[in-house]
Amino acid sequence: MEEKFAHPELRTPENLVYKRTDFLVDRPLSYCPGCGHGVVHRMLMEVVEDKGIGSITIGISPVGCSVLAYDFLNVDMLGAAHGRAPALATAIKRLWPNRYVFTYQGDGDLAAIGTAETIHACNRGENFTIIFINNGIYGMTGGQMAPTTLPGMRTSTCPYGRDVGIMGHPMKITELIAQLPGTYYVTRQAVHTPAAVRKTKKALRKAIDCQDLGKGIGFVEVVSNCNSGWKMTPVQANQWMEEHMFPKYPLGDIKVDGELVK
Amino acid sequence: MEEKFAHPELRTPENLVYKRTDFLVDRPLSYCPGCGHGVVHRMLMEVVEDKGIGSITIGISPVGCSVLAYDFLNVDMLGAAHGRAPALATAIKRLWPNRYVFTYQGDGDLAAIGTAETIHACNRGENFTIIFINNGIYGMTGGQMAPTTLPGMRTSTCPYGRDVGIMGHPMKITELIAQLPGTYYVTRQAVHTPAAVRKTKKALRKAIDCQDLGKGIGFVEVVSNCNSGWKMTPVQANQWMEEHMFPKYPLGDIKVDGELVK
Amino acid sequence: MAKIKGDIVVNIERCKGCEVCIASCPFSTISMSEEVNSKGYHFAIKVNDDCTGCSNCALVCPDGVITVYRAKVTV
Amino acid sequence: MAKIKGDIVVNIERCKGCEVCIASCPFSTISMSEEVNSKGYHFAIKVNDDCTGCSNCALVCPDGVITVYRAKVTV
Amino acid sequence: MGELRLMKGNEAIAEAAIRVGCDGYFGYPITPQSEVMEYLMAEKPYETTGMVVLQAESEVAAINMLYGGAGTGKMVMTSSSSPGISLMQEGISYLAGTQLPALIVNIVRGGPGLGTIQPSQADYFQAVKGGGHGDYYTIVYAPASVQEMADFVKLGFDAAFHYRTPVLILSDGAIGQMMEKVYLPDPIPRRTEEEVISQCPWASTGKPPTREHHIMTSLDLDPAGQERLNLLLQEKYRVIEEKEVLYEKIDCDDAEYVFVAFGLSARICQKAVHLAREQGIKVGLFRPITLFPFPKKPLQELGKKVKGMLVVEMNAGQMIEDVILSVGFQIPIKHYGRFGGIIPTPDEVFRMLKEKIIGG
Amino acid sequence: MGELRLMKGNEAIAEAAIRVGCDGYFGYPITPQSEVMEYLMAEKPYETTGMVVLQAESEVAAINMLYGGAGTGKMVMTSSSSPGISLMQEGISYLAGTQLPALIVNIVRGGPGLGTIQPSQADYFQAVKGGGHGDYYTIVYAPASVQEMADFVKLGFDAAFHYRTPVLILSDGAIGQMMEKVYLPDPIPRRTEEEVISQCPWASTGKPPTREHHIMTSLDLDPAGQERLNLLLQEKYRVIEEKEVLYEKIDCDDAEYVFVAFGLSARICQKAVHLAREQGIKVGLFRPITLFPFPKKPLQELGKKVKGMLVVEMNAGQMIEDVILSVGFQIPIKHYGRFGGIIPTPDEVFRMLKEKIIGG
Amino acid sequence: MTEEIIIAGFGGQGVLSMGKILAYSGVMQDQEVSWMPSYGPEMRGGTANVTVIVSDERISSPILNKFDTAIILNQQSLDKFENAVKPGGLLIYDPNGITRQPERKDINIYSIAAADEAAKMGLSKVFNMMVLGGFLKLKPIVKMENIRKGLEKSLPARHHKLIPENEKALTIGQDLIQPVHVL
Amino acid sequence: MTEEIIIAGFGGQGVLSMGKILAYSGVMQDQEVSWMPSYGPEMRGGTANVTVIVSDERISSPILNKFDTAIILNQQSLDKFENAVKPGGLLIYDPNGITRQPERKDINIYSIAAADEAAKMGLSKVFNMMVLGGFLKLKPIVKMENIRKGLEKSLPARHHKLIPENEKALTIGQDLIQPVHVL
Ligand SMILES: Cc1ncc(C[n+]2csc(CCOP(=O)(O)OP(=O)(O)O)c2C)c(N)n1
Ligand SMILES: Cc1ncc(C[n+]2csc(CCOP(=O)(O)OP(=O)(O)O)c2C)c(N)n1
Ligand code: SF4
Ligand code: SF4
Ligand code: SF4
Ligand code: SF4
Repeated sequence: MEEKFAHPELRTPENLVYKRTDFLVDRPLSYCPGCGHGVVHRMLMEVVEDKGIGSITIGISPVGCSVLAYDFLNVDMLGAAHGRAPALATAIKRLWPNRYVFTYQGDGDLAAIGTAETIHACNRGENFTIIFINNGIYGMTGGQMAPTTLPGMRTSTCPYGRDVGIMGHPMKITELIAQLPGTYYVTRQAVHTPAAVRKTKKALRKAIDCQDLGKGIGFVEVVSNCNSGWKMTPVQANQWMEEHMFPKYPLGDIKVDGELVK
Repeated sequence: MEEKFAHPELRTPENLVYKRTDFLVDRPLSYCPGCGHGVVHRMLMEVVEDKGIGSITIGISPVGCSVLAYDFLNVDMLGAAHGRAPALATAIKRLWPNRYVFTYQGDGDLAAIGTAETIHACNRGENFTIIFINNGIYGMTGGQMAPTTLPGMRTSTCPYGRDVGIMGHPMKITELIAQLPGTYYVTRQAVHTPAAVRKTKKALRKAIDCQDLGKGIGFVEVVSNCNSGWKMTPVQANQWMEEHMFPKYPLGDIKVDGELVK
Repeated sequence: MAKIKGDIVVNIERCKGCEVCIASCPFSTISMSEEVNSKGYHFAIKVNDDCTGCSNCALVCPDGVITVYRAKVTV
Repeated sequence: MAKIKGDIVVNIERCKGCEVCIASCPFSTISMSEEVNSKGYHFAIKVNDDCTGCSNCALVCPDGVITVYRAKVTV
Repeated sequence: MGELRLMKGNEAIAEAAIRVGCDGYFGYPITPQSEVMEYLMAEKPYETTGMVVLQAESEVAAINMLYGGAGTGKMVMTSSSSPGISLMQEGISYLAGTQLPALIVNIVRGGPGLGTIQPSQADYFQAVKGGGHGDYYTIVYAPASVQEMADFVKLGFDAAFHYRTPVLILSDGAIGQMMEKVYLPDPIPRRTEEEVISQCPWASTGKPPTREHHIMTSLDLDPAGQERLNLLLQEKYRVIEEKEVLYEKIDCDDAEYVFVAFGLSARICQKAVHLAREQGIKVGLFRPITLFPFPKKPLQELGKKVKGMLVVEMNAGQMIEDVILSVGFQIPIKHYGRFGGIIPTPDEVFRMLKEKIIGG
Repeated sequence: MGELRLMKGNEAIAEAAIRVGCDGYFGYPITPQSEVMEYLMAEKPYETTGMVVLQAESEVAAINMLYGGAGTGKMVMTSSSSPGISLMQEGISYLAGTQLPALIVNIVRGGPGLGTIQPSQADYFQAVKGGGHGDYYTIVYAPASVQEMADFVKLGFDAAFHYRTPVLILSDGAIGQMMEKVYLPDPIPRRTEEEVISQCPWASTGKPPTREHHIMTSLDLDPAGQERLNLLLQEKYRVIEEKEVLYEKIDCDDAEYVFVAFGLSARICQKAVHLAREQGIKVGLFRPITLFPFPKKPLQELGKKVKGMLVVEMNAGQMIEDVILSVGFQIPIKHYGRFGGIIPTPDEVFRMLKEKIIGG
Repeated sequence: MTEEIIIAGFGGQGVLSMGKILAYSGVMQDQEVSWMPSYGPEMRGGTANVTVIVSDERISSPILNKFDTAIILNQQSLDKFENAVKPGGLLIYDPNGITRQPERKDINIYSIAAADEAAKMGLSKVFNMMVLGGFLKLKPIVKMENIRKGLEKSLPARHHKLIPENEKALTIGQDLIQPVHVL
Repeated sequence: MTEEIIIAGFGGQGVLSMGKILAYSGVMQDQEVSWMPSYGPEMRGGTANVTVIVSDERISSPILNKFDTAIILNQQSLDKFENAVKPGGLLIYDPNGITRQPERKDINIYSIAAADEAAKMGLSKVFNMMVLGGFLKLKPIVKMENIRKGLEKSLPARHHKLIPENEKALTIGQDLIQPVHVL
């Protein structure tokens, strides 16, 4: 292929400013084109790389589209049963206090079936990091309603739109766990623009740094698209996300250094 | 027995001002002497009587000391599995929308194993009443730590006092569920003094009246003693409760007519 | 002169002697018996004639064993 | 005169043609190819020479397929 | 009159539920059965028959919603797949202990653990021996076609209410996902409240002044009382074993060898029977339709007439124990299984019959 | 050197766990086994050996804490009683599927449902046939004394790590609550991190640059891969059946009739053996100690020598299936069971032996 | 009569719905049918296939390893199913997406350039119906009138206006199909 | 030697700990023992009982329906266990709390007024040790020195100061026990 605007002469190690971290396994991600999971994976691994903690990090993937996260994140991993990642992480961090431990969970996993495990790990003030991908839907199983599905939003189990009178309200679990004394840093971010990605990386760093302090859970929600589930193109999906998800799930820090800031 | 100050002449139907409601089954309660469960049972049944809904009320007892509530409350009852009462109530109220449905649950039941069922029933805005007895301990199983056990408080699974660093913080689940849009009336009461009992009765009435409005859960927490588990006399226990439980679990309405008031 | 006069009836066999009623009475009308019932509990008894039938004791009684009467009587 | 010059390398076989990178480029450097890769996806290509190596595209790329270089070059 | 449709097994279950007058469905998504709830949500029976359809927060919640609904005499069901059904075991034990009617559908996938989403029959033991605690059984129907997926909904509810017991439909991902012709009977209207109350005089429906209050529970702290309840349950299971056995025999009359298989495996074996007969080998198929009650006696009879049996299951050997317990050790009874989501082919099971049973 | 103590079965388990160098206990209170956690909390091993003891928010959380701990090579355990164990079935299936070592103690109470808190053996099927989904087994030890409650903790952990499999101790409320003399061996120090890493080279302990990252999972979306995993599991179970069978024979050498019983029932039958021998009747007792692997061969051998067997269980007839599958139908094999928390007496089982087996 | 067919291709090629229409048509003429898809997340962007059986008798196994006919729409599927055609059976493929020709000599092989033709005619949406048309030309196991009925049944009412287009595609397909190797 | 004992009374009477001390004493002299309590919430304010077996041999069933000795502290327990004493066995009861006398004629019956005596002497806490003392006078199955050791083992260290009081109670009990009906 002819590369018209290519500048091979620039492609030297000194000039390298950005490349996919080696803490991602060198294989194609299993996610749909444009899905936010990939960006969060990469930022998380960049933080692990920056902190130099790759050999003392243990990650937990959920049941959801990111069930295969363990195939991509080049650290030791465990795959939890649906919803139970915080239980695994609780035990692991207590048994290996000098390891960095994180869970990576979807909204069905963390806020539906795993509600009790999430709330109690946060309430106990466990010393690990929770990364929570809120895409408002169950991606992996083919687009069913999630606790975070917006009112009126169509999914395969609310094909006429979520009717809050029957199906309940979208749940802001992040605001909820921020109320608990056991959380130390709670934030909501996104990864659809370069600026958002940079902020998410900072947030992830801060959340993992919490483990150095031992003062409780660091919790990073990432509002993300599930373009497959939403039945949009990735670009449309990101726009829809800005217009519809962000008003309900506003970005920004919610709790910093153990204090509510919002 | 000689009744020195008895006035049998006063004991006529016209003069009757207070008697145990017939909506309590005529048998001894199984609770320890001085336990608050009995008072709450009675107030609840008085409300049922006052509202005239005895024949269209379905109650759900939990697993906990009040597992036998179904033996005492003279309405149709079901005994739930530990923690799952809100799931039962959800189905029952939806299947029998013209019935009044309540759950009656302890702190282990509602705030530990049943966390997910509690939160999601509240989040869906189900149209039933939750009565939550917070005695800071697992009474039935012999006094183990509950999610609501106070810091430093001794139980059989924290014999040296609850160490929040290891065992987590006492959980204020009532404040938590008050955050959810699906709750309509949320309050915290007690039953250790006549005034408190009267307020609790009003609160129960209000919570059950919510079912006439169909705007979501009515939730009444009653802070109560478990003198057996606390290893005190009932009178001591009530005093200890005022001094130690109330500061952490302050009495009063938290959400009224769908609006947070505290 | 008309006066409010009250009386309570304690279901002795059902009383568990928890003593919660005692403090609730504004007139210190209740105390515990010397004897025990068949379950081995001391039970609530009236120890003065000042009861007004306010029902406080009955309200706080966990076992709902107190019935209360009240009447205007002429003294 | 010294100028910042950038270049990107797209791992064509890994690109899924999601087009998320396009909008992130301040200089409209990226567009989609006419051809498809072996998975059947159109892939990202450079369509002008204005890249400054800002890395925006690489940051937002879900599949991490973009490598970025930058240098001061004399024009 | 009814209606003929081409449907997936999962859809047939959902449609049959609506038509049988089911009062409530409570479930949680999981492949390969999410179409059950999706179909219901799309059909909106809550606007037509008044049937409640609710996506629960988990399988644990779903089974306990069933418990609540069943305890009030309503016709309630759930569906899930293997890991979700494991989470329901406490609830199923409660339903059995409290003697409540309910229908639970397991569209089995490969296990253990998260496993695969491909079809499997490895939950036989869980379904038949009782995956929950205590001495109980659920009636278990094993459909082998989309038509049976639909039919067994009615069969299941009838048995559930007749015996006051939870009933399981044990199917698998392939039958759930495949489409076949299915004849759907005319809808039966949902029972009115009055009908529920009169047909379920034991239920907690609200206590009129004319009767004692009803209590739905499985607790009896007094062991003597608990033993009485257990004896009652055992007696019920005995009656069920006597009266509810269902099975199918294909080409068994002159058979020298038989396959024993249920559900999807039975259909594969049926094809293998054809293959064998084409080669002049007298092979038959015995298909248990109820797994509990297991068709002990008919199988025992058959055991006296044939020279050997090959039990074919999409698992490592589970139903074979019940086959041996029925037939004994007089003739060779062997197992052939594939697992983890792999479906054996007719060729393959025929070859295995020759290798393991016929010899040579 | 060790130490002699008088302890409850539940306490013995807890103390044995500390002494065997257990890394973590995760549990939720339930009668009749809450003493396990209570003892640990009172002993504070987290201050001595560094063992973690945590009261989980539920049994579901507890078993998944086990999964996490086990996946990192740590020696972890939980205990519960019947309803709680039912809630753990998904997690147990995951442990088996991921091949993780862990110890699970079930102090069985009467079921089904909430049942009673009195002792029972009605969770045999759940324990032995797999209460969770998929083709898996757990090794199951059935202690009959407080000494064995302590001893089987070590046995259990050893087997769990050797085979990378969850191990169950199936006991009951009576053995959990009763006190007996127990000899406790000297404590073994907990393994250091380095030891854990070198002894569990498969575990997810943190990836050094020198090796590939480790993944603990039971998922394989590819059915062929999933089948391979299953074949591996089945091969493991075959080895376990070959090597790990434990049983006890009492007075069987000259016996004409035998009781077959496990756990508490076996002790009751042992007394009944005495009663029988006093009357000159040659009775013996066969006690399976491992329920999986079931002592098939020794029981089959015994079946050739005796005239009949009475299987005594505190349930409605569960182990009897494995007894028949081992022995066959040549001699009468009958069941005697009590349920719902009732414990049969030695007199009673002896009478039943006479009635049901000896005749007359 | 029993016809056992595998239809295989990419996820987006309408493989499943082609099978569905065929099956529904069978139902319309009172035959037994089964339609057994591959399923699961591996379908996402990957391959999809469906086994369709149309028969006068009760259908035993819905899962087969040998077929009377294989309809193949991409290379992966050709690799997987060429050898699964019964000797004397039929293999139909669309050369678009095929890089290696089928090699069997003991079966009938036809090609149908439906993808290209459909693109040309702006009928890409009903490309699968062209292929079906080609197949039915060779094996008229269902009558055209029943296909119409099948379409009516399997398409939601709001899509019934597309039926003429579908029928057109069927006809085109019948003309398009070409023998490659005939026994 | 095998001695099978049931001790039964109200929850608060120290029934379980009496059994425990006896069992521990057995351990101290190298015998086999088992201690099997009734348990559960029914204990709350209700009755409690414990089966203690002390033996030279391995103990088979820890659960019995016939006993060598029954030590009975309330009426309910007398009603329940009088007939469970083996012919020729021993029944000891405290008349406080008993409303109906035992009626068996084929067993040895003793009474011990320990409750009253203990109340009189301000030793109510060790009332159960008096009863134990009485039993051991009749059946010295464990040596006094081993009882002491048993006490040391079964009481937490902070309660060791109470051992002399316990020993005193044992001695008093030995004097207190009275034959009612001896074979
Ligand atoms: C016990 C259990 N229940 C249900 C499932 C099916 N299941 C798999 S993933 C999933 C939900 C995934 O949604 P989410 O957590 O939002 O993650 P996403 O796929 O959107 O990233 C469900 C319900 C399962 N595997 N196990
Ligand atoms: C699944 C399950 N887990 C545990 C138990 C044991 N259990 C019974 S009641 C109870 C806790 C009771 O405490 P709470 O809910 O606070 O009520 P209380 O007794 O204090 O009124 C527990 C853990 C059970 N029955 N079922
Ligand atoms: S289904 Fe949704 S969440 Fe899953 S990979 Fe695709 S876009 Fe991402
Ligand atoms: S144990 Fe506690 S909660 Fe239970 S009845 Fe007694 S005082 Fe009440
Ligand atoms: S009714 Fe009132 S005044 Fe009378 S005894 Fe009770 S509390 Fe006292
Ligand atoms: S964002 Fe990445 S995957 Fe998407 S089109 Fe651009 S380079 Fe390709």
